Amino acid sequence: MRFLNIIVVISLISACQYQKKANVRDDVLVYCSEGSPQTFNPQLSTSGTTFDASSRTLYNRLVEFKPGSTLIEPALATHWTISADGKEYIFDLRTDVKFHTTANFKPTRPFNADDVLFSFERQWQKDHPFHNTSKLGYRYFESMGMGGLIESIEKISSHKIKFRLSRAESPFLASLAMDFASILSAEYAQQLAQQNKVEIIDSKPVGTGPFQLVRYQPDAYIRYKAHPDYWQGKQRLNNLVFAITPDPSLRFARLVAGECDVMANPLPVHITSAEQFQSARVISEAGLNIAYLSMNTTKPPFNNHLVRHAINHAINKNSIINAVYQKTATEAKNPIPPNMWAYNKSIKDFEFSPEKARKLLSEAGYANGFNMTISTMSAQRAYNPNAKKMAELIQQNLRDIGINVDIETYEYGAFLYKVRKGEHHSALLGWTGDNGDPDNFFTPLLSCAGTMTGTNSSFWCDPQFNQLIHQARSQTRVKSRTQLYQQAQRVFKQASPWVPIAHATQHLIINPRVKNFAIIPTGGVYFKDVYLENSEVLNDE
Amino acid sequence: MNNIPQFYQQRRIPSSAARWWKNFTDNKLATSALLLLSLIILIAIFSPFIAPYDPTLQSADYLLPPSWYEDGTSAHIFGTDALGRDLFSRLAHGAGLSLKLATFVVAIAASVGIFLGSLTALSNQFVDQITIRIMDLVLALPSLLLAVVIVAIIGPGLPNAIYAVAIVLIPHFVLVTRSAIKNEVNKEYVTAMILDGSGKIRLFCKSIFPNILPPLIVQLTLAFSTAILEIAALGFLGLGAQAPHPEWGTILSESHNNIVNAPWTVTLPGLAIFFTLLSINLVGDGLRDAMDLGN
Amino acid sequence: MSKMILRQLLILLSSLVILTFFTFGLTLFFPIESRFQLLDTTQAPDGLVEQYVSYIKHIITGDWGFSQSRGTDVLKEFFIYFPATVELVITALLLALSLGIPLGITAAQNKNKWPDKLVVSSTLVGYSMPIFWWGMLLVLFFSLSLGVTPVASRLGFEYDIIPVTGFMLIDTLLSDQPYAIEAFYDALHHLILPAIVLATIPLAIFTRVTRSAMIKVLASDYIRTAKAKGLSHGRIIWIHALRNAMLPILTIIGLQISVLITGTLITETIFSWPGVGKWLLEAVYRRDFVTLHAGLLATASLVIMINIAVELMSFYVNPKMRLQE
Amino acid sequence: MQLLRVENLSVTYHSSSGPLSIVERLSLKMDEGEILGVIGESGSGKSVFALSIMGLLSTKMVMRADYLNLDGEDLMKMSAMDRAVYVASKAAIIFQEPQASLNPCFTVSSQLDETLSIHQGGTRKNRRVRALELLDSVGITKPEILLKLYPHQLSGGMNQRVAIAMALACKPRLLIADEPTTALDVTIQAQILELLVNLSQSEKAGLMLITHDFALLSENTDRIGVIYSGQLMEHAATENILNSPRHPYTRALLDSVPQLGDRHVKGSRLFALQGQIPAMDQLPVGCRLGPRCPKAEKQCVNKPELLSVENHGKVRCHLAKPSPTVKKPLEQEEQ
Repeated sequence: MRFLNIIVVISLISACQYQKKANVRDDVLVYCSEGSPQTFNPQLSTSGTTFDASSRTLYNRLVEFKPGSTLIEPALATHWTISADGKEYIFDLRTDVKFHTTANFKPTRPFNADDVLFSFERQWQKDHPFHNTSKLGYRYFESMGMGGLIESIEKISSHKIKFRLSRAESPFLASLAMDFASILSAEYAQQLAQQNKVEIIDSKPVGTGPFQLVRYQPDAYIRYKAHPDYWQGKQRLNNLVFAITPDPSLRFARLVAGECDVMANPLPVHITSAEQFQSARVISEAGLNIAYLSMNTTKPPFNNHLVRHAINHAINKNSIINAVYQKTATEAKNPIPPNMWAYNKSIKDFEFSPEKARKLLSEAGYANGFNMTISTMSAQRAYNPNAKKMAELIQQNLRDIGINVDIETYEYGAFLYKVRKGEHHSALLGWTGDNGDPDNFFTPLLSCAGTMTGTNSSFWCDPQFNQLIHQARSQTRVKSRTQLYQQAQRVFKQASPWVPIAHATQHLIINPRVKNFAIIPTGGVYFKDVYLENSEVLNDE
Repeated sequence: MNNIPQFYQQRRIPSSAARWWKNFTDNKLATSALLLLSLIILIAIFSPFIAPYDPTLQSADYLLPPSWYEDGTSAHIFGTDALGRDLFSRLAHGAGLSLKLATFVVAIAASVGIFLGSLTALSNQFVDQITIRIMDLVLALPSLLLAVVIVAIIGPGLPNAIYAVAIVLIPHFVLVTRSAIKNEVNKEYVTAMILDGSGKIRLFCKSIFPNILPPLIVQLTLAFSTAILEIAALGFLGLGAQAPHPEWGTILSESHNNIVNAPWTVTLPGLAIFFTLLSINLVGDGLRDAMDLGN
Repeated sequence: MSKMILRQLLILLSSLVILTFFTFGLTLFFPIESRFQLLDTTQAPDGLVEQYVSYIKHIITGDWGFSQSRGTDVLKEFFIYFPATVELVITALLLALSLGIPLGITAAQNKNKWPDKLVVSSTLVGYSMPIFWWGMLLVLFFSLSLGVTPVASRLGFEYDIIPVTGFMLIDTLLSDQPYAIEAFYDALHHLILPAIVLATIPLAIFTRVTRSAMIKVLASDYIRTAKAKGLSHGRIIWIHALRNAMLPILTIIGLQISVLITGTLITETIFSWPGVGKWLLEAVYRRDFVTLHAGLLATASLVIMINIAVELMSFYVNPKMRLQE
Repeated sequence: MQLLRVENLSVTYHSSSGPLSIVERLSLKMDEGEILGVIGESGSGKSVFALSIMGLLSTKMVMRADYLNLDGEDLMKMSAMDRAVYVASKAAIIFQEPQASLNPCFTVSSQLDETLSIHQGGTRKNRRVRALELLDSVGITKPEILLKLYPHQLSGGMNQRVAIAMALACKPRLLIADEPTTALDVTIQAQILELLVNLSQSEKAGLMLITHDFALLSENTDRIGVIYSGQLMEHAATENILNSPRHPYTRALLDSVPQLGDRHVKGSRLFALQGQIPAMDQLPVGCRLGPRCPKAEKQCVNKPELLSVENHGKVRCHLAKPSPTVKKPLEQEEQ
């Protein structure tokens, strides 16, 4: 009893204290993010969490995606010219861009071609002094094949730079808008090299972006403030904090309690219950993604396309969309989402029919079923809010046609590692497009090259399909590319190395005081131009 | 000497087991805890018959509230979880699973621990000291951390979690057995038996073992509740039983996501764990008092 | 006295050596890449003995390897997370002691009467509490329903406090921000629920141990002597009895340290508390064995050191033990 | 002048199976400077009686009395608080285990000083002088050294001396010694006893000497009370008790004392009472000694009263009247 009294007293005291701080809180936007970034250098990572915390807040690129679309617009480059053979890109750079002034660095000059040169050479040249400062490696740059694609980078003048490619490649410009192409300060690197402190270049970042880093406590928070000399003008929002909260229910609880203003990756159940709370507002946007069950075609019985068809027939996508996505997704039949221009509407999906599935199985010689394993990840992704739950539903569907399913759950990193090495039997995977080009789905996920790097998790290498997507990549006209991709989707359906399951709608839950916030179809969270309305939703505590 | 008339009452001395039982049943709290525990054990044993549904059977009625809520139905007394599985069936099967696992864990830990403990107590000073140092060290390691590390190495999953928890529990048994035996060995009746020429094994089985039984019984109940708690904790952290096993900790961690909109999916499994642990601890406490140990 | 300190140091040293045997044994089960970080070369030396020597060299020189997922020095990382855990553990320990000792004393004084029965049954309730569930209940009730406590973390994110010591309560006071005091209260406020959750089991145990120790002490002749001398009740309980009951309490504090650290794994997860427990669990999920190894070795050594410290303290508290040596 | 008068003092123990009477309607008197011996087997309730006078009973025991007068004030009329203070200033008690009756966590100096500061106050320096005096008076030769030591560093006899010194610190009118020598070596026993007797005479304080051993009482006490199973069985002047015990229990106790030297009869056997003192929840009907009494008769199933016997004192036995002459020793009857 005494115990309770003390709690109540302390709570009351602090509750009074709580009211006072509203004015401090008015100037801070808190984003409950899903994890700690690996680093503050987007060149070193492939994770969206890292990009949210680095490239999207701290840095700019030569060109960037227009917010809310996959169109390219000028950023640090004012304009560019492409040579007739498609191999030479010349960029004119802005002259009025200032880097962040931090405790470690005071810039003496504005952004120029040296910074561009530094940012790319660091990733590209293995003997660059900064190439080996981090143990993480330049995975995105390498997996995009940029090393082989770029032939030379040449500084023409202080604000003019030329990229020369080894071949014509239409998605190159879109690649430069991607996170790994963020521009770092060459002057900062030089200073650090003089002070023998090169190792802090990736943990104490200096960029040109709308926000600059104030403080980072791993697994706790990242604190940013508006870049006072931002080239597009200082942000209205003065303080931005990423509250690192890996547990989705905790994120939701914090949003409901008013501790967060924006919540990353809400669960479907949160979206349905958000309306009860006045501090929560759901915003949605069709996502550029797919969730699928990938069958490892190098392992029996998935080397038999009849078995793969049978499994396609056996899985009830509708019930998955109801239970896992709580109706916030659409059924998938192709490997790319319907909001992409190359989508083939005419393809007919396998209907849900356990009888047909059983028939196909006995045709394939598995009348008595077989044992299989589904690998899943414990982490929640934008395309799949609960892979474990999805696996359990599939387990039940397949039990009906006599297939016995074991589920193995791994942490995200361990899961990817296993899948890349092809150790899985089947796996629940997904993909979010990062540049809006169909090639961004087909090449990594289904090409023969993808079987080498492991991003093609079915290890399905079909010469005809591979030829089609290769042709589509070197074309520049959208119409002929569309035809090639639609043809490829038919080949894909015939072979069915996957069970395409769903295209998730992207959701975020925000506090109504957050204004001008939009979801980007390519994923990720951008706080540029977002601001807080100082009407007090919080005061009713 | 018997010339005194026996019209006075004589004091009867009951057997020690009968005395423990009487002491135990005198303690009303412990007795009711024993009843509750028996009920839980019965539910656990008969869960396949009691549970109205298959614990992994999914239905379209997900997150149905319990029957005493306004929109609950009597078809699912405790409601359903996020996959539409009947919560009561899952908890009942979970009782079976938890108790079975805990029994298994305690059986491993106790047999290894008692064996090692006896060996240590009866061996020479050097071996004894070394064992004690090692056991003290293992005890100093935070138990869950140790279990987590073991699970991390051999991989998550139910069997591995069980081994981890069993390993963590062994030192307690070693120490209790050892100190109880050491205590007994120094007593004079044992010296007397040795002087009488009893063999080591006979001495151990006939006279020492029965006397170290009380502390061991208490340690068993303690270990049992620890085992249930640690298995549930590992399940909660996603390192123990994996879905769709109806293990209590796993159920809790799955329902954690629904804490805001379906609080019963959190409160009910928690209550199940809590009452099981409480009844075991009460019974253990009652036993300790009845056998006059500890305090 | 010095002989005894020497003896304890010897025990400490031997315990640490056994610990390294143990952790070295564990590394044998690690994946090769993680393991080689703790050995001299990328090729394992031939025999186990050579490997152990190389391992020990790494441990002593503080080269505990780099996190596989973040590329940072794990020992440095440990000390980033460490203060948060210490702050939480100390608060919980103080909470448990400051409530447990008076409750235990009250119970002992009223042995077998209703206050005693109430206290004893409450300790059983506390002892049986699955803290992962208890934490969720508290959050559900105090944070979400009543809105009187924060949901998680160490400080409201609106406050920008420079981490000097890593202890939030100290750092907020050291801060020169205009809202420093406000932030201090906020930090206290954030400590309440996690500390309660973490303190629950130790509180139950401290109460029980205090109670039984006090019952024993209160029945002793020297307490009767003290009463016969006409000492005041407070002086008898708090000076004469408690001083003697302190020894078992101290011993149990030593043992509870490891219980508290176990508790931090769960508490820090529930409350998103950026401490060692959460760091380690995340390392498990990431299968980051180097981090895991560092965490286990560092925490275990600390627990051992604390136990030795408690041992030394109990020598101080109990003159009998002090002089027997 | 009367120092202590106890009328019908009873102590009840509230066990889980109901109340038990531990001391039953016990009445006693002591004069100033008188030395009273209280004798009984272990478990007879003699210590509980002593504790009840001091107000030191455990919370489960309840004491009632018609009258409990200590140095002119009736304790039963005082509040618990006042009583504790008053008793502490008038009476002191010494326990059986000298080691256990001193707090092991504090030095002799701090424990003595604490007592002195309550009863006398004064400066620290004065108290120290007084402490040295006290230690000197109990026969400690180097009190300065002893002050710095902890109880466990002292021998049993030394500890008991310290305990006595501490008891004397309040200048008590009544000193109760509850088996003060039982735990000590035989040679020390005599010293301590002598010390107690001398001190009681020099300080003019009453001394209640509680023991189970007649040998200790015979030479030192003025009067003796015999307690069995919570009841006073016989209460009379020492010489009367020793020469003509009226109660079979008293006689049994006397006969169980070995006789040495001249008084020893060769080949004689010591007498021992059969059985054990009855448990408090299994008291026999009638006389409590009944089942063990060598002389039990049918009438012993009725409760005997404590009655005065002329020229002797008080006796609780059906067989005590009329006053018998000294009989031949019991052991011969046995054979």
